[in-house]
Amino acid sequence: MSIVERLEKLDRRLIFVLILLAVVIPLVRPIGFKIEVSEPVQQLYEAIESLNPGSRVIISCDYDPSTMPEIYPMNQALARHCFSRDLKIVGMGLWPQGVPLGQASMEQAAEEYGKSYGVDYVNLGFKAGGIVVVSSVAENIPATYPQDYAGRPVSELPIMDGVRNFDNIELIISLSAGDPGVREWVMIGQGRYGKTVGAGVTAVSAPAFYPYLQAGQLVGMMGGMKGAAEYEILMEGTGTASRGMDAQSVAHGLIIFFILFANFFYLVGRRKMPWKR
Amino acid sequence: MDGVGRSLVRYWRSALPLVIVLWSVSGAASGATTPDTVTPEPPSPPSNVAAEDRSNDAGGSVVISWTKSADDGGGKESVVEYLVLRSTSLAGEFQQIGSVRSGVAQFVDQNSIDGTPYFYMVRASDGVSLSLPEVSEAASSSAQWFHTGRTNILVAGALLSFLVLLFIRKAKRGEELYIRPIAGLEAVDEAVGRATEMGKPIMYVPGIMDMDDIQTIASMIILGRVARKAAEYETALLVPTSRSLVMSAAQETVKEAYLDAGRPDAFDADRIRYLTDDQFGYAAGVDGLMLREVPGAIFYMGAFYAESLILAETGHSTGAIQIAGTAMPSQLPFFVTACDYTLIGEELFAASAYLSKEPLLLGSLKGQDWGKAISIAILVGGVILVSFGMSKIVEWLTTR
Amino acid sequence: MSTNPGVWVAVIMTIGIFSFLYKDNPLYKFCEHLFVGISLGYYVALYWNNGVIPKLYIPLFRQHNYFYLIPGFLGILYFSRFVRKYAYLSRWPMAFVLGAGSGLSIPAILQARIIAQMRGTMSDTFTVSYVVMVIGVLATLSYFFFSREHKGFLKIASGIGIVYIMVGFGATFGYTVMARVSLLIGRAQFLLRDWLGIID
Amino acid sequence: MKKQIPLLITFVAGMVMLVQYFIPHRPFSEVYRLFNQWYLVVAVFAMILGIGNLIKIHSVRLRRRGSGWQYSIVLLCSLGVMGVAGLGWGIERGGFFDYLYWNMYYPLSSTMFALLAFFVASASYRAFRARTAEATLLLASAILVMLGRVPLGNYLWDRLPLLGDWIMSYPNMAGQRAIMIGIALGVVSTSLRIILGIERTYLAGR
Repeated sequence: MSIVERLEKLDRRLIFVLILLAVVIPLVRPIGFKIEVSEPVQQLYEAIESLNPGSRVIISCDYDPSTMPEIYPMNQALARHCFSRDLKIVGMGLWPQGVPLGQASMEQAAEEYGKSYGVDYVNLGFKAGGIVVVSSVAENIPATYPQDYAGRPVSELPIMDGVRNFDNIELIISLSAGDPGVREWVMIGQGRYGKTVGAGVTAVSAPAFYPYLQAGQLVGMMGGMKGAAEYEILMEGTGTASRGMDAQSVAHGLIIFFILFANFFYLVGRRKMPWKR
Repeated sequence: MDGVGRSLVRYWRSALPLVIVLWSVSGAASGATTPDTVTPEPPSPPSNVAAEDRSNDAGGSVVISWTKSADDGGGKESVVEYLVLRSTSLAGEFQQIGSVRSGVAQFVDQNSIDGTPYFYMVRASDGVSLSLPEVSEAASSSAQWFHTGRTNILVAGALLSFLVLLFIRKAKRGEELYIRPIAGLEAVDEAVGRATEMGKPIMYVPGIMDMDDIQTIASMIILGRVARKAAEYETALLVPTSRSLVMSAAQETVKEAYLDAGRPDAFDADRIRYLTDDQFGYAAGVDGLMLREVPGAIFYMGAFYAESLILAETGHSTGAIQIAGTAMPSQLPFFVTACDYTLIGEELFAASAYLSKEPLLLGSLKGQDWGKAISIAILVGGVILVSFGMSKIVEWLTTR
Repeated sequence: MSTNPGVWVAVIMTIGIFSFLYKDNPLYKFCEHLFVGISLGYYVALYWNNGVIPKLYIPLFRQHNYFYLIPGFLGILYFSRFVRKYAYLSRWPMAFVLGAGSGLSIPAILQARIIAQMRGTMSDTFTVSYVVMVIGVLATLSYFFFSREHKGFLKIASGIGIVYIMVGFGATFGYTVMARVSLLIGRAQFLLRDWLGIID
Repeated sequence: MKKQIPLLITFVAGMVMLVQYFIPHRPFSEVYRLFNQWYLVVAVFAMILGIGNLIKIHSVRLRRRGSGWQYSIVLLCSLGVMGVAGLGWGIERGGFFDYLYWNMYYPLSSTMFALLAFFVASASYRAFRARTAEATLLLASAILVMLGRVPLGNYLWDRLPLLGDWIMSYPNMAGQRAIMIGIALGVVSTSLRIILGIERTYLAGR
């Protein structure tokens, strides 16, 4: 058996072990690469900085635990940022599984900044209906959400005093892992009602949202764990996302090596020893 | 408002601050002002208070805007909030309808009765004392019958609808609608031929979504073509599905294709199997099938998610020719690099319209094509105009 | 190492799923079905607490807003599909949902995904990047044009279009790899931090 | 009649939602708000139906002792426990339901997708080939973006992040925008056909 053939027959479990090591070793022994902040993340940060204290921000948790390593750190950083600027958070979710995630991140940040539920933040929970939920919230929030996620009437919560519709919301941020999510908030929230919309999305969907950024339909965007890490850096702290960046770097390096290495043999051996039989 | 009324308003507007001051001193106004507090000087008042109907809405809203107090973001920096008050007459009592934080110079009154004129008063507050008030001219809310900021959408929508309906009609009447040959379809035929030469079966993977997904429907149409070729070449065709409905649809399609090819006897329903609904369970099942049967050609047509690269990798390792087609943007890159040919997004739908000759599909495709052509024309024209400084078109494309 | 029983449960779940990497096995299948079952149970509880109670029970029985009987009745018709004779009634709610959703979407899509995109492509700042962008939008649009054979000018345009499509797919490829690696990092952080306690 | 009524419902619901975009006046504004609320109610039932279907599939598999019926027991039991926890004691944070969510649902769900990191790695070694000019271009752009987006790229060449950002903001954006316009045209024409009752595939079958 030639080298090329033997390399091709390599047990994939060996590759599994290599990628695991590429992730675990930098986590245990950090390298400390410097993290640069990209423009869309900076813009999102500034959109929050520019709000007046007391303004209400919708943070819509349109994701689930399967994408938590990417989006949950964004959720935490945003909640901390809002509370540090004395903004009020109206949490909700177009995905059913996002409700506990939004709640946990807000509770954590609230403890740190001494904020209380019902006054500085609320979690309205989940409603089925995707794009219609957005248009319904735009027209009438209390009719869409008569209760918060745990069944408390919203009329009893001070944060919702005088809140009727999108007129009382200054900024919307969708943390989105797919549909329904950013698309719906842009189409209805920004397009139809002229609200400012920002986004935190999984890396898988991030490239598709650059047209929205360029056309000004999104004020800013965090893409993937890297986007979350950048936001953590802007918040002058560190978090799970920035701690993961060394591992991300090494794993990328390994995968790029795999692609180049295998393609080198593919191109060299294509004529003499076809990769495919 | 007639001339007399206008001058009366002007008179009241100039006299009103005085009246209010007198009120405050006598303690008649809101409890926020007490004459002997530590801050002797209240913030300076906001100016240019204006109120007008919110345009293009269902009524019931008046927008009040003003120029910020000199002590907001400057001067003494003492303003904490602005109070907005409303009255139906200048002489009448003004009632507070809301407040906004300093730095904000706009408020929307969401509780106005259409047709009733209101006067709005805005006062700056430093938390202890209130500034002199400023009052707007009378404004009333109303509802509109047409949203003037959305004419462009109406035109675009009407045009696109017209084109789609026109072409569907033409197609139904049996007019020939030209669609360019899709390169991917030639690749499909070739792959079937190559598998036959190698004496290996063909595998067709229709994605993991159910029959209500348009990609699965398109996949079934292409399956018809593949099955026909397979029947002609007498090559075995395996179709593992992840939905029971897709399995029955696939069996129907393949049976019909074999009938068309004049080989109903060669049709074997057992080769079209339902594996499991679970995403990764299905991927593992198809992987196993690939390794056992070693197909010469593998087709991936339909809606794919994360399992795409598991399938494409195993397929690649068996040495089969692989042809993919999907409209899932996040999976397309993996298919492009792991397969020999890939139908990208709309090409999948175009291929199915081309094959089925279904008037609905053909007509819509044609209508959308015209939509694209018009978009290109507007883009080219717009880019040229704008670069010569004529930005009227940008304005026209702005929706409110 | 953690002494929290909850963490240990989570560790067993994690390892159970990862065992699929060795090969498909009963432990993985067990975990997979557990996952589907728990997520269904989650939906049941959430739809009840965030759906049925606030959207039906409260309007009907507390606020006595009997207008809600109409959508309530329409919704119940969904279940008619389990009775063969009345199965056709289940199309009514479907028809409402599809119709209303389509009606709401049409202008929103025209605005946000067509008109606003065209507007964003027009700019008076004339840079190399801008030219690259404009050519890209036009060329890619012409690649997906099916009414003419790709010959002559259209062939050049669609050829440029495929370059942009591939660069865009490359970006998606890179970002998707990034996303998958992030998910593994998340699990590794859980195992190393919450369970073994060797990182912070 | 069996077909006419659903077609009529679709038409009326679709037209009201569509027309209100252009006509803000009453009664359209009010019907629009009403339909929004109705939709949310009907959507609740649609979700319940989805759950019901899955429960049905697995109880049938269990009853008929179909392949892997033992796993259906696991599924139905875990569904029961989670459902009862949430219905009985609420979904408030800190409760038993929340405990199950964080210690079972969360690790299962996130590990399931973490598997993909391994598959991506092995596919990049075994399957991703520069077999055509297009695939070569794709891989080159992918490698630049993968390096540009992580700190390692910055370490290799300090302009790499800028190059990565440029690829994302111009060539990628342009291609994505054209694809977006194409897809949008397709969705609008499908929606239009549905409202006008030309597209009836959703009425077929079940």
